[in-house]
Formats: sequence, C-alpha cells, structure tokens
Amino acid sequence: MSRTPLDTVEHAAETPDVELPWAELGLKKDEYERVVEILGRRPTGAELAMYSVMWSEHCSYKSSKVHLRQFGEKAPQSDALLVGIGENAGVVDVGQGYAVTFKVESHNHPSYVEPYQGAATGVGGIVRDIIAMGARPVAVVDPLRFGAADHPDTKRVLPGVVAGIGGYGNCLGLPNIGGEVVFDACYQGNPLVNAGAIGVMRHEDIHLAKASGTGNKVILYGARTGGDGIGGASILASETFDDAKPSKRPAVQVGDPFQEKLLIECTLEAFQEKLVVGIQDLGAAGLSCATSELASNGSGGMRVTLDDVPLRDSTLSPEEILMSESQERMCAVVEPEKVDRFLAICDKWDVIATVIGEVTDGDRLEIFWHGGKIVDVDPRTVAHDGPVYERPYARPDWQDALQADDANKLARPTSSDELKAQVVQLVSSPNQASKSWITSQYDHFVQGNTVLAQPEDSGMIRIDEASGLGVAIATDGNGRYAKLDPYAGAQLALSEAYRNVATTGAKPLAVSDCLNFGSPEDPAVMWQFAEAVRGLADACQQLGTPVTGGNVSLYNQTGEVAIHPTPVVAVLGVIDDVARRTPVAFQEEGQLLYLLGDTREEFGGSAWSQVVHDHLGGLPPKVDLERERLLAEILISASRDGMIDSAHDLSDGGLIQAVVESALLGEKGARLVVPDGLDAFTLLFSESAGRAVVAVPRSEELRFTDMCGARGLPVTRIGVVDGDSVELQGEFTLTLAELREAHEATIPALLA
Amino acid sequence: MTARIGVVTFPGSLDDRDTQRAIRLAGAEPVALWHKDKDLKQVDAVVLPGGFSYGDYLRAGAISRFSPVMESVIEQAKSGMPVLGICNGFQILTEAHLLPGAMLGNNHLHFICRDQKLRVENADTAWTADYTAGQEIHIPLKNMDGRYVADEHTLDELEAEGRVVFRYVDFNPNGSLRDIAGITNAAGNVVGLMPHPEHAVEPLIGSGRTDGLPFFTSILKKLVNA
Amino acid sequence: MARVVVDVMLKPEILDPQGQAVQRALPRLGFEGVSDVRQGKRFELEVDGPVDDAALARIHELAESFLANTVIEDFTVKVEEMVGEEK
Amino acid sequence: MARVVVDVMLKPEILDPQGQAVQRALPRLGFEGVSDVRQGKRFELEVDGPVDDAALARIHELAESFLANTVIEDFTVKVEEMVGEEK
Ligand SMILES: Nc1ncnc2c1ncn2[C@@H]1O[C@H](COP(=O)(O)OP(=O)(O)O)[C@@H](O)[C@H]1O
Ligand SMILES: [Mg+2]
Repeated sequence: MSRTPLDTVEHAAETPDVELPWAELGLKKDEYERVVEILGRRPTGAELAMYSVMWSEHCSYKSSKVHLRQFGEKAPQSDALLVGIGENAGVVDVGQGYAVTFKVESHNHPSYVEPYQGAATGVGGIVRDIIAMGARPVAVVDPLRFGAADHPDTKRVLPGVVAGIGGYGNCLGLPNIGGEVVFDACYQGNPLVNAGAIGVMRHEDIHLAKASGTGNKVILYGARTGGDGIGGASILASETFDDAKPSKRPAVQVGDPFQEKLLIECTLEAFQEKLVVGIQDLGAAGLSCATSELASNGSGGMRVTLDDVPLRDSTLSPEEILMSESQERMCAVVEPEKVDRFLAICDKWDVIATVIGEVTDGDRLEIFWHGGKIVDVDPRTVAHDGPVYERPYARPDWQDALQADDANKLARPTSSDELKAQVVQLVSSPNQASKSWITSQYDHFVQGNTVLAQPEDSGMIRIDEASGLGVAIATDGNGRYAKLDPYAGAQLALSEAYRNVATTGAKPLAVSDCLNFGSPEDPAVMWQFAEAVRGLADACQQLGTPVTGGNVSLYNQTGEVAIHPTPVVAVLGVIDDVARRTPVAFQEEGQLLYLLGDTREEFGGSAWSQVVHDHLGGLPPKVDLERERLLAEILISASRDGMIDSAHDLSDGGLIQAVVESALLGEKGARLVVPDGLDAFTLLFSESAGRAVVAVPRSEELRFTDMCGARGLPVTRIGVVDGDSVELQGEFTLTLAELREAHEATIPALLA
Repeated sequence: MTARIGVVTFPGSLDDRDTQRAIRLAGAEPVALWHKDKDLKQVDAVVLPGGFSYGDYLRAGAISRFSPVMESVIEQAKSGMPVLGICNGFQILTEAHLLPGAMLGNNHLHFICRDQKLRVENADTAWTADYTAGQEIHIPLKNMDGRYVADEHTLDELEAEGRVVFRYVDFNPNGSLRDIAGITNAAGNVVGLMPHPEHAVEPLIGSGRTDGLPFFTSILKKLVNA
Repeated sequence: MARVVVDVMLKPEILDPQGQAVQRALPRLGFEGVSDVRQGKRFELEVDGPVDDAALARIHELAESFLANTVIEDFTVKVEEMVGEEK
Repeated sequence: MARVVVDVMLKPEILDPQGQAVQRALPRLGFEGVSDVRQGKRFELEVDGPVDDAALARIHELAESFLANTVIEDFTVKVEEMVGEEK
C-alpha cells in the first residue's frame, strides 16, 4: 500500500531528482518551482499535497485577489465593523454588546453533480464558518439560480438542491429566512447554489483562527476523516504515480447534519466555558488549510501527528488525510490544563475529539507520520504566499452591440387587454411566480425568533428578547443587469439588497457577497469580474456599508459559454425593536398607496423584456446610490414612527409585481390610478431603481408626505388598498383569485 | 407555587429552548432534562420537544426512544404524569408505544413548513383544557415525517374514545389518516401532536399568533390546582 | 466475519409514496411495464464471529424491536450470499 | 409477473450517517458484535411480462440513471427468489 520508503523531509532532501506529479495536482510549472525555491529542496508528497490545495484557485483566490483588494482599500469608515475581510466571516457590532457575523458562499459545482448532497454540504460549510467566529448560528439564506424552468434537467437539479438545503438546515435547527430563485438558460450546466448564514454572539466571545501559546494543544473534533473530495491526492498515495485509485476517492461529500448539530452545541459550550484559544473549521483543503492557517495566524509554530487523526478509512495515505474534505470537522487550540474539560464536553455530546498536535515556539509547521517528519514548512508560505495572477482582461467586443440593442424600443402593449394579459404573463412567469413551493420546504420558525421570513423583503431575526433588538438580511443579484453592464449590475445588486433591508425598517450596516463568474482565463469574463468588483467596492464606499467577507466562484461555464456574470450581494441591517418592522402584506383597507422615487422608461434587462420578448439588451436601470440612501432613510423613519403599515421595494417586475405580491399576501386588493406624467405601461413594468411602494394610514398621510417633501424624495399617490381585486383605473381589473392562480400555480406545475 | 415542567434535550433536539420559553411565558418553570439522565428532577410534567433527534436516522424517534431518560418518562407516563410530545416528541411517543400508531414520511415527500389550521377535538386532556372542543386554531407545522398511520381498528378505537385531540382543517398537509394531527392515550395524560404550539406564543414572532399558548397554561392550571 | 442483511419494507396495506413517485416517473423515462414499485430499506450488518442460529435469532430480535417498526413495516433477515449481478 | 429487486447502497468509501447512527445505538440496546452497519435502499419492482435479458438490461439502465446516483451509490439488480427467512 504505502510507498517505501516513506517520503519524509529527510528522504526528499536525499532524493532531489524524484519527479513529483505536480501538474496532476493542478500546479503550474512556475508554481512548483516556487515551492522548491521556498523549501530549498523538492517538497515531500505531503508538502506537495498541501501546497497544491492551498494554492488552488478555490483556496488562494489567485485570479481574483488583485481585484478583491479594493474592498479593503475602498472600505468606508464604519464604527460597526469589528472583524473585516480575511477571517472566516466578518463581524459587525449591532449594539447592546451584541455582534453579528454573516457570510455567503457558493457550492455550485457539487450541487450540479449531486444536487442533494452538494447543496446540503454547502449549508454545512457556511455554518461552520459562523461557529468558528464564536457565534451561535441563528439563520440561513439561499440565493439559487437554475437553468430554464422547463428544462428537464432543472427537474433533477432544483428539487434535489432545495431538499438538500432544507434537509441540512432544518436538521440543524436554523430558520431559513431568505434567498432567491432565478431561472435562466445560462445556468443550465452551472446552477448557482449560494448559501449564507448569520450568527450572533457577545463582543467578548469573538474568536479567531489562530494558534498561539507554546504548548497549547491542537484538538481535532467532529467526524472521522475519510477519503472525501481528495481527487488528485490519490495520485500521491499510489504505488507508482500513474497507478491512481480514483474510483475509491469520491469527489462529492455526503453531509451529516446531525453530527454538525452536535458540533455546534459542543463548540458553543466550550466557548461558554472559555476553553478555546483559537478555532478553525475544516472546509476546503481540510487539515492542510486548518493547520497552516491556524499556525500562520498565530505567534508560534505547530507540530501535528497525523497518526492520531481518527479515520473512517484506514487505507488513507498521509497525503490524503491532509487533503480530505470530510465534512463536520473542526480544529481547536486549547490550553493544556483545559484539554480534559474540552474533551469532556465533546464526550457529553458524543463528538469524537482527539489531540493531534501542539503549538511550538518555532515558526514551522511540522507534521509527522509513522515517526517520520513528512512536512516541515513555514505555514505562511502555504496559507498566504500563494501565487497572485494579474490575469488579462478586456471589454468583450460584443458588449457594445448588446447595449445598443435597446429594450426600450421593444413593442409595447397597444390595448388594455394586451396590458392586462402581460400582467398575468409576468406574475405567472417562473422568475416572478411565487416560490412558496420551494420556501415551504424550509423551517422558518425554529429557534422562536423569526420576525420576518419568506416572502418578505428581508428576513428578520430577533436577537434580544427583552429589548426587541433584531437583525435583517436580504440577498440579491441580477445576472441580466450585470451582463448588460457588470459595473452597474453589481451596484444594482447592492442597491436592491440594501433597499430590501430598509424596506422592512432595518438600517443597512454591512455587506457580504458571492461572486459567480465564468472562467478567469477568458479576458471577457475577467473584465466582467473586474468591473463587478470595482462597481461593488465603489458603491459600498458610497453607501457606507463595508464588505466584510464573501466568496468567489469561477469557472462557472460550459465549454466556451460562461454564465451571466452574477454577483450576489447580501446586506445585513439592524433594527432597534422588531415590533416596528414593516411587512410586505397590505394590512388594512383604505390605506393610501404611495410610490416613492422616480419612474423612468427603463426596460433593459427587465423581467418584462424577458417574459414578453425573450430579450436581453440595452442598458440596465440607472444607479443612483444617493437616492437609495435617501429612500432607505425615509423607509426607516416611517417604520420607526409608525407612518406606514406595509412597504414593498420595487425590483424585477416593477410596480405591478410588487402590488400583486402585497395584495395576495394581505388578501386585500388595490385600486390604482396612473399618475400624471406617466403612462400605464411604464408605471406597471419599469424597473427604475430606488423605488418602493408604501401603504400609509390616512391619519399619517400629511406627516408622511411632508417628511418626503422636506427631504426631497419624490412621492406619488397611486391608489388605495381596497376590495378583492387589483384594478388599474380605465385599464383592467384582475381578481385576487385570478392573480393567485396565476402567481402560485406555475412552480408546482413545473416541479411537483 | 408554580409548576415545574421538564423539557428533554436529545442530541438533535431543536425546539427545546423554544419550548422552555413558551413554558416561561405561560408562567411555569421550565426544567432542562438531559437524555442521558434517568433523573427527571422531580418535575410535574414533561415535554418531548421537536427536532431531529439522532438526525431522524433509521426512523424519526426510533433511536431516542431507547435513551435513559425515556425509561423514566415511560414509567412516569404510565403512572399518570402529563407528557406532551411535539413533532419529534410525538414520533418518540409512538415509537415508545405510549401512543398507538406510527409516523411516516409526508405523502408528498417534502418537508413542509406552514401555518396550519387545526380543530381541537378534545379539550379534556391535561394539555388542552384551556381550549374549547371544536375550537379552530392556527399553529405552525414543520416536519418531514408527519403522516400519522394506524390500522383501522386502532383508528376506530381512537375515534370512539374521543382520543383524537387535533385534526387538520381545510388542508391535510401530510396524508395523515383521518386528518389526525394529534392524539392522546386512554388516560388523557399523554398527548402527541405534529404542529408546534411553542411557535405560536408571541404576537410578533413566527406565525404572529398566540394560539399555542393555551397548551402551556392548561397544564399549568392543572398542576397548580392539583 | 459475515454479512447479515435485514430488508425492511412497508406493509403492503400502507401507502408508499416514495415507491409511487418512482413508478410515476418511469413512463417519463421511457420505461413501461412496471406495475408497482415499493421502496424500503436495506441494512447490511457486518457481524463478528459465526452467524449461527443463536446469532440469527438475536438479529431477528434486533430487527423486530429496532430496525423495523412492526406497526408499519415487515422485515426479512438473511445471511448474505452474492446473487444476481453486481455493478 | 416477476419481482425485480434493485438494492442501492452508498459506496463503501462514502460516509453513511444513517448506518453509523444505527451502529452506535446497538451497544445501548445490549447488542454487541456488529462491526459495521450500512443502510441503503431497496426497490421492489413488479414487472409485467418475462424478465429476460433485455428486460434486465433495461432495469439495469434505469437503476444506473435514476434509482441510484452512481457518483455516490452502487447498486445491484436481481430477480427475486425467496431466500432466508420471511417474517
Ligand atoms: N431560495 C430561497 N430561499 C429562501 N427564500 C427565498 C428563496 N427564493 C426566494 N426567497 C424569498 O422569497 C421572497 C421573494 O424573493 P424575491 O422576489 O427574490 O425578492 P426581492 O425581489 O424582494 O429580492 C423573498 O422573501 C426571498 O427571501
Ligand atoms: Mg424585495
């Protein structure tokens, strides 16, 4: 089984000419040479395994790093930011001594190969990032994108993904409070399964991934290590390098949410007793990542005995153990006198825990196997000194033609009947239809703190029972807008998420993102990426919401064809008292409906252009961040002072989509009129940004409109909450029953 | 004096804290019980909360049913101590044969989470006295294995003895036979149901209704007046 | 070391939506001529020591009290022999 | 009419949380001497007409493309013969 002799550091030094399969492990020639240069000798197999996974695109961000720096460089001054980019997840101060951590990550490719497990382990991974910060996870969100709704493969992928997200999150006891479901043929072979999580802790409980204090013990706990996701490493394990055993080394991992639930509880109990000096979850690159990051972020070195790692498969080689991506594992650094207590807590929760090493006073990471030293590296070179690429990028030559293909010139409805038919067509289209068939598979209630969940504009969680302090989160992205203009598209994603948070009454504080793009080796894709990052960084600076962390997913493409550039943005907000939250649903008949913001002829990338004309071209709606900020301030003040009793932001589908949703949810209709200066079509379908529709009790009308007037926010009365139909005066009437059928039947018909 | 109501935490229990909160809001004293301890800490009643104990592996409730705490719960239940099983707790009670029948996967094969309308069929149990028979309430429902099944004879017997405590109204969310949402044992001290009353105890939270609070006030009154 | 297999199936009178879902999908996959599908569980137990009658009796008991819920399920216990076609 | 059984098991190298949970519970039930438990699925297909090689080949294909995800699961197809002990 094992190669003889063991490829120790000593052996490597003595046998400089042994050829290692660096290319098979995904390293480039110059990268391998750099490893040799760093070490001053050829790497051992185990060292090569570590460098190759840690220097992969996924772990090192080598293509994206040069761009992502802008998030730090342009970061707005924010008193709320406690921990910024670089840690497992960012941490934000939300007041009263509470801190909140949140992050979004992708699990795109695994979810295509094995939808249930791919999506499930995506949730598992992001939740471990949250625990690793010291927080109790309190909610998850799941922005999703699939191929065409009527494509047969969507019927394989979507139900599996949704069941996997539900299966894992529900079993962990995390309410799912938001997300997105978007269908577009561009995601056919590359569905996007992004998952986000939020956690709450007290300021003093923030933990970081670092190994400090000579003599402190390194404890691996959670699931046993198996041969999961180690593809390339099996080459190192084989007798000769071409005698690989790939069939035994699965690329897809199976999650065990029950094990993760135990991991959460025992970790939190250990935090509570202040037993933990440093902590790291095991995600991509498994132990390679955890040991090298813990060691490089700490003050000393680390020594690890790999023989002590509990295995599920006794045939694993040391290289494979280092690379294994087995789920539901964590690594903690614990002072020697606290080890017994730590192990006792793990035992209480039936979690396997093993001391596998200790912090040393040197600055080396040394790993032993069968008595031989198989790794001896400076951990920084593994964790932080990976390659950085300045990939070439160029605005694609088709971009001008795409933008010139103006959606505002598409044929518009010419009669009231046609207008009415298009309303029905819009609200029943897969992207605009109700997603309740999906979201009802998620537990919204568990933990007993859910204030708002689907289909509200943002999810909201109470974090303090006594004061009512709460946090809100929304995730948004629009690949169609981003395709037309990636810079503006990223800003529109942020604008929408920001607006969604404010619409529910919460003040936006900070941002996480998940950047889903095609191959960075394509200069056009790289340009989209660079533009999107620049756009997001600029907009975050202007709105004062720092990016606290996120994730990049590249190579989402089939052959030469990339997905639409899809930056997904999550905005976290805070609300002093959740009793003041504003729901989407119309609450009472007779309330006046006001449209806030400016409505222009903006149909580029719109839902209307997609649904009615199957068209994508022109320019996306204009970005106006100062307007977004003003709108948010008004929505927050109005909620705090009780001036509105429902609100809904306007985004894809425009005003009519928002009104129909509020009406169906509240089971109350609306009578609308076309205000002066607008035509019915533009009123209903325009996707101008920076808008919301609010319901104002008559007693508050003056106070509310005065406030908008004084602050310079356009406010237009467009109707009243009334009856059991949605009527546009002089144009059409649609009963709630008709609308409900149109809006709610689509997704079950496609998927159930 | 107030009543002490135990809430068992099994590995994988999820709604144990929420249930403790509901008990507190009703004015009773929640007492945390641990699955590995036989000791019931002299509580006056026990709630087996919702969740996925042992991941619902094998069958929902099948593994928990053999935990040390259940030995005591089974013994006490048989001698009359009030026991409420919510969702996973209900599944544990059927697996432990404290309640007849069994819980199977929802007939539509999906997890389902919704605000569910129920009719209170029996307002005489230890846990439902603060309702009136025939009352219709809304309680959140969330489960994967909520389909109640039993043989015809058992079902007839349950009906005849008034031991169907809750029935789904307007919509059967899981294919439960005879729309059964909750049942009781012959003595009326052991009640199990799939929906989650502990998630309907505060006006702002969850479903935004408080239709679940009477569970906890019912038992409190019964114990305090006993 | 021997392998004992316990198969657990829902009793025939109990509705099996999983099996039905599979059956309903078959025509869509271009597969005709299957009149019924039932889905159950298969447990493979690796048993130390010899699988004699006493051991089998104990596994039978285990199946009855734990692996199956006999209110709704039937089970069979067998010592594994390789039959049919293995992928 | 014949019964064809498709057994689907997680590949041996893939984590089987269900089987592990069962195995870990056994000692608590006073049951020793089982070194591993794996839990899989059993599909019983009632097939109209004769189960000849062609039919078996098609069921094999069905198992491969639909009943199992061969990224993580192995399967076997067999024509049912009553073996062992039936309860
Ligand atoms: N995959 C999903 N998971 C959870 N919630 C979702 C998902 N998809 C949509 N939702 C929820 O459904 C509602 C409507 O979604 P969407 O139309 O994208 O909202 P918006 O346009 O306001 O961003 C929101 O509450 C959103 O959080
Ligand atoms: Mg919205």
